[in-house]
Amino acid sequence: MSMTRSELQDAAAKAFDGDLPPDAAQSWTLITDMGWLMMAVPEDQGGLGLGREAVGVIHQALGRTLVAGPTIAQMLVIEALSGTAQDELLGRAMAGEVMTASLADGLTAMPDADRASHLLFIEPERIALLPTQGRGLTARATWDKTRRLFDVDAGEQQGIVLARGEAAVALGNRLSALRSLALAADSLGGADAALRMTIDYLETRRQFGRPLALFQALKHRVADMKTALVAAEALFWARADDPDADAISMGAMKAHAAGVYRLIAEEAIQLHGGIGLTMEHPCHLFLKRATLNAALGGDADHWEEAAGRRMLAA
Amino acid sequence: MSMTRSELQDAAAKAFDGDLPPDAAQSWTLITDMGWLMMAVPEDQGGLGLGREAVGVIHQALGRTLVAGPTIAQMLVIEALSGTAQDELLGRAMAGEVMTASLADGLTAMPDADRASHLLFIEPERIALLPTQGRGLTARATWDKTRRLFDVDAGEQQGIVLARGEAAVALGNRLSALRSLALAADSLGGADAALRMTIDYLETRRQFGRPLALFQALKHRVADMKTALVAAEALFWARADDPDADAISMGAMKAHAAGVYRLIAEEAIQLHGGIGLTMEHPCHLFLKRATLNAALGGDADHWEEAAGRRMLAA
Amino acid sequence: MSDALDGLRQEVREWLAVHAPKDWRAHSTSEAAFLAMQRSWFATLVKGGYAMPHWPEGWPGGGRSLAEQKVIYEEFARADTPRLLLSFMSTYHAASTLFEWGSAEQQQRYIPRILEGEIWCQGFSEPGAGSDLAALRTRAERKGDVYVVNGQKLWSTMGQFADQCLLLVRTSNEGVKQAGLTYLLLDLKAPGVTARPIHQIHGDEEFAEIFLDNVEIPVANRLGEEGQGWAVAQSTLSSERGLTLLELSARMRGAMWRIADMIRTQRRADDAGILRDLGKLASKIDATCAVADQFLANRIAGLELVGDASIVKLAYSRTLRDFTALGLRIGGLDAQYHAPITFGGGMETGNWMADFMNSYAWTIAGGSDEVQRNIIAERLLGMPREPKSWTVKESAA
Amino acid sequence: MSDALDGLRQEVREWLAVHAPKDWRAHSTSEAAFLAMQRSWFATLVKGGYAMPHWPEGWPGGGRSLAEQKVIYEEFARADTPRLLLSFMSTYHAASTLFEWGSAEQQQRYIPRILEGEIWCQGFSEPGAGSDLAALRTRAERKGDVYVVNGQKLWSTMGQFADQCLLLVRTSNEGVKQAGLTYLLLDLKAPGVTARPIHQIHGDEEFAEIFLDNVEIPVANRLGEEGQGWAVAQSTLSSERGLTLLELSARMRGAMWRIADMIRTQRRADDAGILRDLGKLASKIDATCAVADQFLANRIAGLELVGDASIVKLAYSRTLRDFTALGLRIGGLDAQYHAPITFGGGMETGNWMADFMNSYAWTIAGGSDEVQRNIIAERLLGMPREPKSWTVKESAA
Repeated sequence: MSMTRSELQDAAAKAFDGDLPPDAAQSWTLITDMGWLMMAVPEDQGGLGLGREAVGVIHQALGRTLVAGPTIAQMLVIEALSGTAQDELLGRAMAGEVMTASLADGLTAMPDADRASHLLFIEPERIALLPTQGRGLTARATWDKTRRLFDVDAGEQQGIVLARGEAAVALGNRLSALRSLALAADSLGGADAALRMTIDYLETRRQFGRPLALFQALKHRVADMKTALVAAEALFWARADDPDADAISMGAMKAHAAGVYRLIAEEAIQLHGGIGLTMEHPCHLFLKRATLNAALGGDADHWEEAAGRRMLAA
Repeated sequence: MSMTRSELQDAAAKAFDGDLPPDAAQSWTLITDMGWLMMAVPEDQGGLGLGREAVGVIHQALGRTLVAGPTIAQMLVIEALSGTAQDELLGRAMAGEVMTASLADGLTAMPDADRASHLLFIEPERIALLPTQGRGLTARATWDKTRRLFDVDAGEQQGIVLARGEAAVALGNRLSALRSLALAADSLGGADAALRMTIDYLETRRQFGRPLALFQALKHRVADMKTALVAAEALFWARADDPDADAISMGAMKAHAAGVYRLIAEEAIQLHGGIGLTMEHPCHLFLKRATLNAALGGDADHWEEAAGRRMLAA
Repeated sequence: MSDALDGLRQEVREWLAVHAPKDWRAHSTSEAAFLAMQRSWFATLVKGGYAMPHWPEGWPGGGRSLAEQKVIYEEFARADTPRLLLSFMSTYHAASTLFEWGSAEQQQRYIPRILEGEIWCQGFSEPGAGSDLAALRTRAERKGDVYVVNGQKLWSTMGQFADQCLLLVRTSNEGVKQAGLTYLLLDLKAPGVTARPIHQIHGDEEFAEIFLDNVEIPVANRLGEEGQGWAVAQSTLSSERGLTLLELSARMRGAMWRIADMIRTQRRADDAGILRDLGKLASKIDATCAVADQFLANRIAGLELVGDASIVKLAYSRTLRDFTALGLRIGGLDAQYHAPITFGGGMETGNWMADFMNSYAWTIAGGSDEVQRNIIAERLLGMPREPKSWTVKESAA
Repeated sequence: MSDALDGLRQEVREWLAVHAPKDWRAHSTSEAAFLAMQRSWFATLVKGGYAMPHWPEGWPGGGRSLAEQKVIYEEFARADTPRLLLSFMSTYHAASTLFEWGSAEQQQRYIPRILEGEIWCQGFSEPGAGSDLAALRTRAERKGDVYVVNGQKLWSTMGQFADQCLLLVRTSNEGVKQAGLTYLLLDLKAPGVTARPIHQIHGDEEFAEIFLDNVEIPVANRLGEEGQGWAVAQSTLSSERGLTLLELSARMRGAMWRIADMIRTQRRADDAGILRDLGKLASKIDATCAVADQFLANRIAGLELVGDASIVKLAYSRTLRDFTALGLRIGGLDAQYHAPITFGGGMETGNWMADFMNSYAWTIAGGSDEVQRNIIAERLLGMPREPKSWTVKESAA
């Protein structure tokens, strides 16, 4: 498994190593061409059967270079379809036909809904795939310009019901866990990139006659960031590898990862000084994606409370 | 007023400048001899009429050198008596006859109850001064050895009722505010002393061939402590000077001051390194008094919640 | 407080009741509207005599004590009037420096035009010389009666709207770095000057970068002697004397209702954790107000110590971060949706993500938090200074 | 996980079901009881073959792979057995150093006595040389067949109960500081040795200071050559290989019920703020467990980088502080009342003020958090090293 992970990581790193962020359309083509959308899907469903391992590696890579697009939502749709007999739709989704899902609740915060053929509608007792056509869309621009979110009008509920009742509850929990896993991976990739960028800057930039990297107060802050990042990465893989990790434990892990992302993105701005305050430097892109990741899919207040409550119930 | 404050401060600083902590019995004699117990009492009641100003200066001085003894409790009794016609009892209390009061709730956490002639019993609708004689006492040793707390059995409730009903509520709030003010002053005095001690240590102690005070990471932490302390001191005097500051605003201020004390006392241990972990160095005395001050008279959880709730009600 | 101050407070309050602009935030959604409002409010203040209370006796509106200025600031913060952002540098930095270093001729030339609304900016920072001003490299060569200036300036507040610039340049590379600096007054309409707004991460453009390409500045426009620029710059930097932070802290305290409102709207008023975080923040803001107040009181009493100003700035910047971060947290996903910023709306507009990002301007600009910590440790507490030069030897370990 | 490891896990579990001491904390209220329990539990482990899984093949109980050791540690943590505090230095630090640097004669002399319960301690730290070991000053002069040693050692874990000591001394002041160090094995019953417990702020005495007054140590008791002490000490310091932090993190995770119980008892289970703080702490502890686990996995796979160990230690020490601080906070005034400590009870006994103070031992001893941050920044991340010497010039500013 460790080999698989590092092989996957090498391939993913090579795919995105240019602009920050890379062009959205080209990125989508690359993601589908490389088969990333089918990696997590079981082999008997036409996928590569790499599961959470692949989800982790892929979204870390996308987060690292701030790739735009609806990959997380698409993977949620694919996950929802892969347990059903909807092979044809699953095939189209894995091939890159955009289908979207909420990164928040109900029919809100759906990435790229304007170019999606379908959307996943998750209700407590029913999960359905609805066609997008004919529905009213409201663009909800975020500060993070690498995401394009939409709220969608309910309109006709006609569509394909993928699960009902208890099965819907179970699928809903699985989707929630997957969403948290993907957002956490994106966060850790971004945190890693922002930290590297900051260390490079400190080593290059001179002030008061020496590189900033020689100032011990800054070095200690970098060391704290690195420690927080390494620990969050270890927690990420421990949860990814744990078949019993459910929506709450994944949610708490995502809150932890997004918190570390935000810490590092904030410190990146502060340690870059003036240039970090300007649009011309990519620092702010990390901060905006970090705060959005923290707010999507349930924020830290939500998940930490849930985790604490469960611990008391135990 | 500013002159009064600095005159008071000079006198207080001269009184305690030796051992850490000074002998408890000698300290009590000094405190009574200097008339500190009567300073806050209005002039027409036989006091010096220096009010909260005096309370602030005195308890900062006591906190700075970790003076042992029941001064805070004694001042509560004196405050409770000074609004009444109990001139004889008030005179005895101002002269140093120990009378105690709870630093927590009901009949718990009463300093030096074993040598007190009376104790103040604060109930929601009734505040009374009860004789101590004949009551069962349970010593409750704290980690902070500069305080000697006792729980007292209720026993006979016979005593002098100082206030009932609404008057008791008003007096109770005044006593709560005074207790918070005194604990905050004690905290800020201790924080100042612990910070000075730490700076001295960093300037003296050498490691890796230079004084610790030259390491920028440590200097920045010292600067943060100093900033927190100066701001907490400013808040303290603003509240002390504000006649409208009631139990909640004093409580929130005390929580803030005790938090800064604890931050500085914790950092003092860490920055002293190994020696800070041993009984032979006074560092730990500050940490123990800081955590006890934080827990007495309502902790931060209690007061911050109350302050937040009131802000929402406004 | 003295009766005279009480009287002034009453007078200001009455004047504000008549003249303070209402609903100005709602109208400040474009740069043009912001500029128009700033200009008209400044003109009103000049007429009322409240624009320049800090100017010396004899100049219009001047001669007020620091204690009187404090009263005026407090009342303006209380009435939530627009802050004088556009003319702040003119009335404080430019005027104070001219009063201290300008010749009578220079004062007569520039000061009246400030009253008429001429806008000044400051040209100190450079790429590569942010917190380390002594290292600046914009070069001025004297040729006869003019200096010919080449270089680039950064972080010039409102520089793109300004008419004049307080310019710090290098005239020599000899000796200690500070000794080679000279202070010039630059007309921004001069040939070779280009001012471009800097796009900030939250969408505002309150700073500019200024490019100087063979710009000629008459020697008559120099303040102080050649090589005296460092000293002149110190008086520019200390010109606002702590009033700004007093005002900003009070405004932050006044804006806490924005967070309280969100909590109520979201029905989280029974969430003990949120209540505590709110209560804790309130204490921290109150402490910041108190420390700014005490700083000014000490200044009035002549008790200010070197480094005290750094404590106030650091306390404010950290607290502003906490304030905007709590707003951002409670704002949740809603705060992540982009909303147009309020130009000149201050640091706490309730557009939380914008406010949060804007708070970085305070922890970075005007001497970063890191620089303030150095000053507090070294100058106020007397800890040893960061060595100016060091020899790096590899450790054997 | 391989079948062999599963088999081992099963075997350990079964053995523990029979042999693990029950209710040992309740009986560990005195030092004497603690020592007796430690000795008897060690003897049981030696008999069971689980005391020295890390020893080389051929020595009793030895020859286990790191993966097998990990399984054994996990099962012991799970069964909440007493940690082997008294014999930890003997079985790890002393034994590993002897295996690497000792002659066959030295190994035969010392190793069997370790199995019989001889206790070792470490004499490295000194007053004035805590985190900076190279600066140590305890002096050894060679006189014929013996070294005559004078000086003082500090922070020697359980030194007051030990029989032998791993002693690092200075034999020369020439050249770089590290080159003048020599490594000796000291019999603590030798004339001139005084070991005194250090009174810790929470009441425990797990460390000693050792005074050396003209103590004679035979040259035959030297490990490595004269001047090679620094290298020998490195193998002592790296002997436990990450197992301790794996165990301690797991034990902290296992002790979270203590906080949960307090919350229930205080009826604060509906306090959203407390719930969140608990949930947040749980994630942090889980992350610490995961990073310790990953560190060991990397070590097993030969992928460890310089500085990785510092990350694990820093993550653990900060998390332990958070854990004990939350306990202290929820404990409230009750936690401020003094309660007798549990000797050898670990870092999380539920005596919160004691546990909180004890957590400082982790942020200070064994390389303080500050030293770990230096190592992470400089060695793992390759940032420039703190200069070994520098020239302080006064700044002109």
